Amino acid sequence: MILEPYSPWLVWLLPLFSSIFVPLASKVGSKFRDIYVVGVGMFTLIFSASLISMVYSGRSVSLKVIWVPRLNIELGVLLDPLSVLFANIVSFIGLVVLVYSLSYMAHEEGLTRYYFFMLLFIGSMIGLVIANNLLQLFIFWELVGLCSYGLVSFWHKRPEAVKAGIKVFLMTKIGDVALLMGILLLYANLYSFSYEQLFNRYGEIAVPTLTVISLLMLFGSIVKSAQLPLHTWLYSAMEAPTSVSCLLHGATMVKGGVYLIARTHMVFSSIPLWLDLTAWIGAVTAFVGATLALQTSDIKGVPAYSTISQIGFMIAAFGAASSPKALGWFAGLFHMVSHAFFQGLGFLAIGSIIHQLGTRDMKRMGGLRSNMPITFILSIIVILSRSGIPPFSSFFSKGLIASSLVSTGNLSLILLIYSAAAITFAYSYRFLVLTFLGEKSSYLRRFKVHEAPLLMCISAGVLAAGCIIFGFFSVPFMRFLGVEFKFDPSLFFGFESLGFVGSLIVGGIPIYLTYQRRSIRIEELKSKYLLFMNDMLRNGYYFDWIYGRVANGFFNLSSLLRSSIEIKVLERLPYVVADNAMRLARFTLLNFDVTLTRLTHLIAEATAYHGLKIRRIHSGALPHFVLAAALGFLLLFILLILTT
Amino acid sequence: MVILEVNVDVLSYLDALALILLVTAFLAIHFKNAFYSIISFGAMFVSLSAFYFGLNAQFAAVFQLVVAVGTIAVFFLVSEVFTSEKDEDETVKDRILGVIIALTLSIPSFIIDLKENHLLLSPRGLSFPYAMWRLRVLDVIAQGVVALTLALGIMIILKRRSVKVMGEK
Amino acid sequence: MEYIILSMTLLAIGVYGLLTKRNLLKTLMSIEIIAAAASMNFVVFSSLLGDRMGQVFFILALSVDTSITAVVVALLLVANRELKVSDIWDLSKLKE
Amino acid sequence: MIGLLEVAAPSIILIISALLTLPAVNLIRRRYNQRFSILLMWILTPFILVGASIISLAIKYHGQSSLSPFLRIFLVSDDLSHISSSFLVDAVSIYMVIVYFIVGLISCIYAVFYIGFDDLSERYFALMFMVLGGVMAATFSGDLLTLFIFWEVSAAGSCFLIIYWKKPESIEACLKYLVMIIIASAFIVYGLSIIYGLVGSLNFWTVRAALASLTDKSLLIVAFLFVVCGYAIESAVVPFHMWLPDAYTAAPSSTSAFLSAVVDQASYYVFMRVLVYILTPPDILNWPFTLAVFSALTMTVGNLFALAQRDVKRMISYVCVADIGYNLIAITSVKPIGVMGNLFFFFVGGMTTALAFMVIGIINSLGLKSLDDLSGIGKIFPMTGFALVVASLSFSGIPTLAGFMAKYMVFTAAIAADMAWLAVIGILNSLLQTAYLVRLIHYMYAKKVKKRLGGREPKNLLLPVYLLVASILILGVYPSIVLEMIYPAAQQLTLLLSS
Repeated sequence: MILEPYSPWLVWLLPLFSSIFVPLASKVGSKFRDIYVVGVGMFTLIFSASLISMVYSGRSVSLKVIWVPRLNIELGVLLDPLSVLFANIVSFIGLVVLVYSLSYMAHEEGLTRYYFFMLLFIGSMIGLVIANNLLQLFIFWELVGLCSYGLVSFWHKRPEAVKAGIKVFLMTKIGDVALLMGILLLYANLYSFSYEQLFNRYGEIAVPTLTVISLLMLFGSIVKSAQLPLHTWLYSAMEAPTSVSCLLHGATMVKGGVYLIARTHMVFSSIPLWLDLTAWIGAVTAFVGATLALQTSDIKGVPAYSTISQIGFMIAAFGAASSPKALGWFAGLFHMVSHAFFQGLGFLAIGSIIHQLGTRDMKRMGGLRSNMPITFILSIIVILSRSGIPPFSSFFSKGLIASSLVSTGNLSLILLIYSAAAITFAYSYRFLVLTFLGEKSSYLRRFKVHEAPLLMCISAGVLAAGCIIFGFFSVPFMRFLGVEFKFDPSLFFGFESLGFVGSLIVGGIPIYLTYQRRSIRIEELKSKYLLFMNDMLRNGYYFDWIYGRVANGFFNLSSLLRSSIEIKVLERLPYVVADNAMRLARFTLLNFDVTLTRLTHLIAEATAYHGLKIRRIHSGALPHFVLAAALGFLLLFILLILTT
Repeated sequence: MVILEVNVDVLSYLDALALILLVTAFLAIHFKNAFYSIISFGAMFVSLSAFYFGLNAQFAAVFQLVVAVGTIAVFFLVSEVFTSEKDEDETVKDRILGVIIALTLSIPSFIIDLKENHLLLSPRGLSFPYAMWRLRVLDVIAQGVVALTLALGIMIILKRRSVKVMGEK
Repeated sequence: MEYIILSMTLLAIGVYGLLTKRNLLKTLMSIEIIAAAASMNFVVFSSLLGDRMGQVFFILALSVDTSITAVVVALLLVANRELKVSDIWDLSKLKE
Repeated sequence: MIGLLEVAAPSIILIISALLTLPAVNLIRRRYNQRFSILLMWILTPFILVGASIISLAIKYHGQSSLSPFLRIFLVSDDLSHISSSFLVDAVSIYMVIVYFIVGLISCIYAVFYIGFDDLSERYFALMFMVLGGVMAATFSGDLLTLFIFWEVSAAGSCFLIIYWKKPESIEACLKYLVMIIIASAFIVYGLSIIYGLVGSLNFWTVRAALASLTDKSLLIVAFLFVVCGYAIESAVVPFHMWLPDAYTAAPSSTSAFLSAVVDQASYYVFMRVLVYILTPPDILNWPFTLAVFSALTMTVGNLFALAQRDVKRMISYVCVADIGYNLIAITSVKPIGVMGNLFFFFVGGMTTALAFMVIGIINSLGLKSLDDLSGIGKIFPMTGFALVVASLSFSGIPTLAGFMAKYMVFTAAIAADMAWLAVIGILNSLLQTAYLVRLIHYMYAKKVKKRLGGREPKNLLLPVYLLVASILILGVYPSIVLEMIYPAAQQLTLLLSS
């Protein structure tokens, strides 16, 4: 094909560089900008589609140029089924979302910024998956984080949005740091970043070191993929426009972690600890995410927590695959694709609803079925597909996940996954009842609700088609990925997958009773029998609370350090150490149950008490500089003597 | 070490000078009265200069003396300004702390092994003017640049301010 | 060579003065003592090695320190005039 | 063959133009009605000359095919040469002079618009030239004492730049700075005097050769201790750093930018030069671990204190402190990759801190100081806000900005030197750095505007700011421009260590 020599590069360079020219296109006119943006998305899709033929049946091609010659930093692409699969998903969903945004975002301000970040994101996400070395992966990893930050705080006039943006950025940054450490440790052992070297030579690394590296990289992945325990950022990221949520936080960016796990599976699957941890994190997250989705009253919370939960399924599947390219590996990727379809669709459908209603509170909705028939049908498809009802794609992928988990024989994992599947149906059903079925709420009666614009319906419809038909392509898909195990169609209809369908009934009945029939009163249930559970769920298992405390503690520590280094240690400690210790001890004894916050207050009080004295012996006085320098001198001396 | 042996007979008076040096230095810091303090300080410089003479370093001695004269003159001039009415209410703790710090600074001197012979690369009998004006003329020029910089800058410090400052409303 | 100990003790006296004394005059004196002590070794070694070069180094090094001290004097005068400061501990408005 | 005059030419030009600046600026003030364009032309003229002389020097140096890449130029070329004053030209010093030139030029342009025609402004510009000349001469000097004296020129000159507006706090900060500098110089002189006692000379190469063959190391340890302490005070390693936040906060922003870009980087350079190139390779005196501890301390303390600041300028000052920590990582590695990382970091760190201080200068001139005051600035002054965002993202090491590549090289250097723990601390620190820099961005864009702000963005001040923004962006995407220059310099280290 004519594109072949260029498309591996253009597929990510085109959107990256086109993003710079979005402001220019905006200058010409908003129509032109729309055409420009969609055109770029289209070409990106063409390029990425042209890659498929190059890698069919598990071939892999590696191309590279030297970026920084003096540091041996290469810029390269690795074309193999895994990377091409992800690139196609990104460019496909990207194009769909771009078309969707034309209508969805039409009346917003700051569209230049929006499209700039969208194209930048598409470019860097494809760059992430197609990179042939870990450093390049990390660079794009950071860039997608930056795009996420920019897009989450797109409505920069809304304080929640900006706060959420910062939270998302900082929380994912924690994972990035772990990932960077892992990458650098790997580099310290192999003196190379490239996957090729890693795959060929990972045996040279001592097992403990490799374990540490694997855990660090796993941590980086699970943070990016919003897994326990750092999953809370994904819900905060829902402050973004829904189209952004669809692309970044539903279909693609959160799959970065999935990609990394799938990519490094070959190396790290030799480590039992890594496998176990992956499986457990995945299964527990699948369960916890599902329960969180059951509780939320925010309409975007459903797909957000659902994403957390579904990615948990994928990661659990990877953990269940004990050898490279085993069944679980394939199942995880299969589910990744079907998830991209149905979750993308889910977000788009919800976007249509929010677009029409202007609210995100599900309690104010209801009875939308008659007003938005197309959206209703789309939502039904989402729900059936998400819950894994045949013949939708997710039925096949979840079935495979179930069989791969069953093959590990770990009963608690299997139970977790099955109950997660049951709850999946429960929350999807609940969502349907609350929004589309039932009576119209008083809020909705006040104005007339229309169907979503045609463009939005079409782009959502494309994804719906994907949901329906993708499941039947499992055999070609398997061949495409080059997975080598004997394919057995009965796998899909064995005990494991049918067990899934069975579990759905278990999940569905209570919801039917509580929400549709209303034969069980929800308030009563909550206040009496499930009080504890309800509390836990409402507070999201207190994860955010804990992180808030940790972050607060850190800030407190830092201000404490400041006050203690500048005001306490350097000046007062030498002078009044005894006095102060006495005072502190007395205070602590008096208030035995003081929490950390209280303690900080106390120190502040104590400082204020001594304010008069302190004024004479300020920090910032020259003698303290000299004193600090003298102490430094001493430290230098001691260290030198010790090491020489 | 040759020079040291030649100086064996004068070693005692050098030691005495060193002792005087330390004592006067300490007293200069210690005296509360500014006048005594400056006198003691001057005595320190004189004994330092004498010490250099004793070490056969006439140029250094003269230079030290010149510096000392200038410094002491300046100190007499500014002593009026800097003497505060407040007494110094330094505590015992202050002093102990100071002594401890000062002691830690001098710890390195205890570990020095003094018996080592060291290499010497420069020839004996190098004349002072040659060394100064021929070999190190670059440093002398650099010295001049320092002085020039200070001359350029000192106006900034001494001139009273009249212009309003940017950034203050 | 014992004179290294001498110079180091002199240095320590200077630092001691800088740490504990509040009077600006004493601060100045301490600085002068530190400067004198620092360059002292040059002379000592020059004499021990019988090498005139050391005295040249001494003169160069000491004059740098002394000339910068002159700026400190000017600064202290200004501080005294404009900020009404006569105690080194009062010069500590800059802190967070 | 490169002669003495060619090496000294940049400094000579700068010093002479410093002297000429006094009457010239006066003339422009009186005769030409305080025209900025003429003032700017006057400031640029010496820079053109200096640039030409540096370029010719660089071409000559790289064009020659002599045996040793380390070019020693003695004042007296007989058998006494090793005790005479001397210059040293190698790829590192040429690179550094180019860095000072570029960054100094941009900060001088900024200073022209920022200081303007104050009643002492001719002295301000003259001192700027003086400091730059001193720094360049110090960079080329091949003798510890020459290095020390030229270094004092810039240290003394910068004190006048700090005190320029004579606000009460700047008098105080300047006094502290100066006293610390005197202590530092006393320490250095003390160390040098012991080295003189050991070797009998202060020439780099003589000292190096003699120290390598030393049998008893106790005196060397003392000398090392004092010299390192002295230079640590000058380059603000924690816990010797306390003067730096005060001085940079109290100084006019143009001074802060200039000092952080030129003098700070030069002090790191001197630190590196003295430690790595002269004072003993690590196999004679095992100093890397000691300094690694200080490096970790410096990063952590700098970042923690920055986290706790409310005043933005003070916050950036603490970022400067943290920067020396990152630089120290590379210095302690004693590897060519470390030297490369260092040299790249000198350039990038200087540019980024200068950029931050310049932007803060603009913000301060609008009457805003604390983090709270910055609320909503990004929306009112988009150009200024964007520049600060670029600076903060570059500080926190976001890829495609120059800061990422600099940090990457520094961390790989630590790993190459088997100090992975230091790299880990460094990476954790950059997380910390991201936290407070994102908070800064948060304030700029998320918060509501506190007070009504008059005034517009000063366009002429934005010119140097955007020069820096552009170069940070370009260097982030295509670092090879600078790395090509650095590479030969770094390779010379292996020559040095093997000999």
